[in-house]
Amino acid sequence: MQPTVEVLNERDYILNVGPQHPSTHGVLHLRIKIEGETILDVEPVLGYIHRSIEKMSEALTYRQFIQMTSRMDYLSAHMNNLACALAIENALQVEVPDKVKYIRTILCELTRLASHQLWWAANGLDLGAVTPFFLAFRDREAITDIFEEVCGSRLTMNYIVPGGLMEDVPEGFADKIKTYLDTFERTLSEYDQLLTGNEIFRGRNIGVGVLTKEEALAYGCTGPVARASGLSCDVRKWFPYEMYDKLSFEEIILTEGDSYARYKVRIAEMYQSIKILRQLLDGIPEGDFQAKVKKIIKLPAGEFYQRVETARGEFGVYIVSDGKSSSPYRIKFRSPGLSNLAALPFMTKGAKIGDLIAVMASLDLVIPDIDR
Amino acid sequence: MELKDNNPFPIAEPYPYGNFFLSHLDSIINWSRANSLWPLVFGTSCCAIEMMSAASAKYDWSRFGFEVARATPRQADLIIIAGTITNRMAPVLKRLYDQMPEPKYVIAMGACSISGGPFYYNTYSVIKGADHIIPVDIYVAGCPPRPEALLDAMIQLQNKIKRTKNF
Amino acid sequence: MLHILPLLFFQYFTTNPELILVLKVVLSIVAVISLVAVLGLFLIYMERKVAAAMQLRLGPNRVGYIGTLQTMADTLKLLTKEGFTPGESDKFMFFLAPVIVITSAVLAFAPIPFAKGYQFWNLEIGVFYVPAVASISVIGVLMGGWASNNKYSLIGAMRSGAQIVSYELSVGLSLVSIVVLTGSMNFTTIIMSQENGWWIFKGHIPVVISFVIFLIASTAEINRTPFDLSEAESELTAGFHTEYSGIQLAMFLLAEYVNMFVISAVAATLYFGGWMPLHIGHWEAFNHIMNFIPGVIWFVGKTLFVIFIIMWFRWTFPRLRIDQLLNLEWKYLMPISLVNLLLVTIITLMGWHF
Amino acid sequence: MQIEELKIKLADAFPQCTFEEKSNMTTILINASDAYALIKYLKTEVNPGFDTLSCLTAIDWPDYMEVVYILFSRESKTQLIIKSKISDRNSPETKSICDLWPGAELLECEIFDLFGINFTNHPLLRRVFLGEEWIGYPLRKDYVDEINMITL
Repeated sequence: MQPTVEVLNERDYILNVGPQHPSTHGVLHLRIKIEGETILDVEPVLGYIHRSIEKMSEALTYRQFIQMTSRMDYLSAHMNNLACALAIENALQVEVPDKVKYIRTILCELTRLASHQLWWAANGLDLGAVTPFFLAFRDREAITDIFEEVCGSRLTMNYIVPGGLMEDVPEGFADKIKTYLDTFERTLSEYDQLLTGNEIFRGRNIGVGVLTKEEALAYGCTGPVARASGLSCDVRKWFPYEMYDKLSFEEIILTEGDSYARYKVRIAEMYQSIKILRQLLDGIPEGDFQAKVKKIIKLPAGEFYQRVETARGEFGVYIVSDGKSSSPYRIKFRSPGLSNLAALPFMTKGAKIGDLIAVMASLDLVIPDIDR
Repeated sequence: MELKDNNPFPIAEPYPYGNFFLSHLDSIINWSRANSLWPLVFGTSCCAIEMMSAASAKYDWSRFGFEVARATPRQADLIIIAGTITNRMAPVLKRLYDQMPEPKYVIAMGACSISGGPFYYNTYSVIKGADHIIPVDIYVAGCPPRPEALLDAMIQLQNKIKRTKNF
Repeated sequence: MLHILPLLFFQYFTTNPELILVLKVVLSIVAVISLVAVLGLFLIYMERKVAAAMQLRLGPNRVGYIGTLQTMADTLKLLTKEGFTPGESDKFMFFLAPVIVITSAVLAFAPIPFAKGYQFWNLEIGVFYVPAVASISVIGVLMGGWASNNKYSLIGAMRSGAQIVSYELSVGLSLVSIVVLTGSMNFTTIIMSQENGWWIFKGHIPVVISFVIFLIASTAEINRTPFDLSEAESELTAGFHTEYSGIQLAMFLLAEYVNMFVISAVAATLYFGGWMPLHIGHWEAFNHIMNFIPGVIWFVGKTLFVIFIIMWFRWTFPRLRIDQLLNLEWKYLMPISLVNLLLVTIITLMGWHF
Repeated sequence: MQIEELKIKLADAFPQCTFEEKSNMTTILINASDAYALIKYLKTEVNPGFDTLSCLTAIDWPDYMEVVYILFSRESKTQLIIKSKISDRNSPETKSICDLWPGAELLECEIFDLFGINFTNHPLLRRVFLGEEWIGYPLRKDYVDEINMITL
C-alpha cells in the first residue's frame, strides 16, 4: 500500500536545510539539490511539528478547540480564534454586539502589526543584519504589553470566544493604543532607514524569487505573498467580516512579485493597519462584551467554512458537524503557510543558496501553522 | 553548603581534608561554565518567540553572557527546548543532544516540553515530555513562559553549575 | 672566586650574539602570545559592547566590573570543553586547520610598529609581508572545511577560498598606492614620511578612495559581515567551523579578531600615520604639543577607530550573496583600484601631494 | 454567474451530481469517478470559471469517504463546495487535481498521509507529515494507537 518514494536521485549533492536551522523559522526541513551554489531542486519535508490538532479537535467541544488554534499560527492568535468564533456564530446565527466587533477588529489589526514587526525582525536576521531584530522587538513588546493587559497572555490569547469576548477590555484601552500608535508611526520610518533603502538589502531582494500572478493563483498563495504578485486576495475586502466593510483602507497590490515587493507590501500594510486602528479607536460603543450563547454549543448538521485574513494570508476553518454531538465531526484548518510554501520550490529553482534564505524570509512562514 | 551571594567562586562542598587546589580549580571552572552558557538556536513552536523576546532589548539575556546563540550544536552548551517535541522531531533532538560536546545542559521551556502540555490527550504525534528523550536540568512552567521566567531558569542553571564537582 | 661566577655568566650572556638572538626570540614569542591573548579578550568584549550599544541593549555586565571578565569566562569555558573530532573526518587535517589559521594571524604581527622603535621585525617589504602571510589562513579555512566531512563546512570553505583570493587583489592594489607615494615598503619609512601630515590628508581624493577600498576589501578578507559568507550563520549554520568545538573553535574566533586588529593596524599605519602624532605641515608649536601624547596611544587609538568602523559595518548591514560578492570585487573594486593607482602615480610624479 | 444558472448548466453536463443547501454555500455531491471531470469543467468550461482552490480536504464517514474541494470564482464571487464520494473505504482512490492547480500537490499528500486516500496521477505522493514508517491513517475515525494516544 505504501509507496516508497525515491525522492531525489542518490548521486546528487543534497543539502539538508533544517529541521534545526536558524533561518527555517522553526523546524521546516528542506532537502535542496545543489550544484555548486545553484539550487536545482527544493523539496519540503514537513511534519516535524505536526501536533495532530485536527484529530484533537474532534474530541474537544466547540468552546475548547479554539484554544488550540492560538498555538497554530501563534503570531496571529487573535485572528485564528476569530475565524473559529465566526464560523460557530454563523452556524448558530448569533449576532454579536457592536462593541465586540470593534474590539475584535482592533485586536486583529494589532496582531497584524505585531506579526509584521516580527517578520521584519526575522527578515533582517536571515539576511545577516542583526540590529533590525532588536528594533522590531522594541516595538513588538509594547503591543504584547497591551495584549497582556487585555487578556493576561502575551502570545497565546484565547480571548475571542464564540459569542463575544472572554472578558471586558480594561480601562484606558483605547488611549493606550493611541499613544502606542503615535510612537510607532515615528519608529516605523526607522525601519525604512535601516533596511528598505539599503543597497545590499535591495540587491539581495530585487528580482529574487519572482512569482507571477498566474502562478500565485495556481499555487493558492494568499496574503502579502500573492498581493505582491498583483493578485487581489484580501479577505477583508472580498468577504468582509466584523467591521471591515465600514472602514476605509486600501488593499496593497504590487506587480513585481519578487521578494522586495513582498517586503514593501508588508511595510505598507503596517501603515494601513495604523490607519484602520485610528478609525476604530474613537468610536468604541458601550455595551455587552458577549452575546447570549449556550454554555454547551451544538451546531446544526452541515458544513461551515469561514475565512479570515491573518498576517500571512487567508486562514480558513472548515467545520463539519453531524448535528448530534457537542464537538465537531471533522475540522480542517486551511493554513496560508502551506500554500505559500508550495510555491517555494518553483520560486527558488536556479537561484543561489542565499536567495533561498531571502525568499523564505519574505514568505514569512510559521511552521506550526503549516504542520498543525 | 549554602551559597553566599556575594562570593563569585562558591566552592561546591567543604573539603575537610584539605584538597585546596582541586576545589579552587573546580570553582574557577564552574564559574567560567556558569557565566558563559551559549544556547543552541532551537525553537520548535510558540515558546521560540518568547525565547527571542528574552534576547531582545527589554529582557536582554546578553547581560548574563548568554547572547552568543550558536546555530551548530558543536559549539553550544545549552539546549532550550522551546516548543512541542513530536515523534518525528524526537530523533533529531536526540541527535542534536548527542552532537553537543560535554558539559551540556538542557532547559525544558513551556508546558509542551515538560509534559506535552495542551497536546497531552487525544494526540497521536506528540512526545509527552522532552525528558523521555534527553535528560533535562531545569523545567520552566508556562504556555508559553514569560521571558523573565526563562531568564530565571538560566540563573538557576548557573547556580546548579556552580554547585557541581568536576574532579 | 665563586662569587664572581654569576658576573661571568652575565657577561657571557650579554656579549654572545647567538645567545642574545635566542633571548630576543623567546622574549618576542612571549610578548606576541600574551599580546594576542589580551587582544582577543579585549576585542571580543568590545564587539559585544559595541553591538549592545547599537541595539539598545546593555551587553554583558554581570561578570567582573561592567562585564569585563565575560570573555575570560568564555575562553576558560571553551578550554575546558570536550575536545571533539567527528568520526568520519580527516583527523590530522581537522587538527591542523585552526593551528594554521592562528599561526598566520600571529605571524602578521611581525612588522607592525606599535610605537617608535617598538617593532618585532623591521622588514624592508613589510607592507607586502602582512597580506602575504595573512592570506595563508585561507589554506587553514579550506582544510578545516574539507576535513570536517560536513556539507555546510565544505560550502563555507569554498566560498571563503573564492572570496579571499579575489579580495587579495584589491587589498594589494590599495596598499600599492601608498607605496607609490612614499617609495618604500618599510613600515617605519612610511610612518616617517607622514611627519608633516597623514597620507589621508596629504594625498588628495585618490588616497581617500584607496582607504575606502582597503577597508571594504580587508573586511572581506577577514570574513566579517557584510562579507561573512563563509560562516554565514543564517545560511550555513556556522560555515567552515560548523564541526569545531572547544579550544579549536576558540582558535578560529581568536584568529578572526587578531586578523581584524592586524588589518586595522595596517590601515592606521598607512593612512593615519601609525604612532605618528597628528602633525600639520610646519606648525611647529602644534606639532610639539601633539608630540607630548605618546606614540603608542596614537597607534592604539587609530587602530581602535578603524576597528570600530569595521564593527559598525557588521551590526548594520545585511549580508551579500556570493555572486554579488564576486561582482563587487571584479567589476567595481578592481577596476577602480587600478584607475586610482594610475591617479596616485600621476600625483606622485608631478609632486602634487603636500 | 449565479448559482441557479450554474445548476441548470450542470444538470445538462453532469446529470449524476446532486445539490445540497445545508450551509452558507452550495454543495455539489458527486461520485469520485466523475469528480475530476466536474472540477475541470468548472475551472475551464464554465464562464467565468472557478479559478481558485480555497481548500482541499477529506472527511471519513462511517461507511464511505469524501474528498472536499472548496472552489471560488474570483470574477463572479461565487463559492462552491464539491464533495466527491468514495465508497470503498479499504482502498480509497481518486484522481489528483495537481495538473489543474499545482498547489494541490501538498494538500493531496496531506490527505494521503492522514486518510490514506490514494491520488492517481499525482507527481510525488508521499507521507509528508508522518514519515514513510508510520502505520495507519490517524484522521480516520477507526484509528487506534494505544502507544501514543491517551484518550480521556
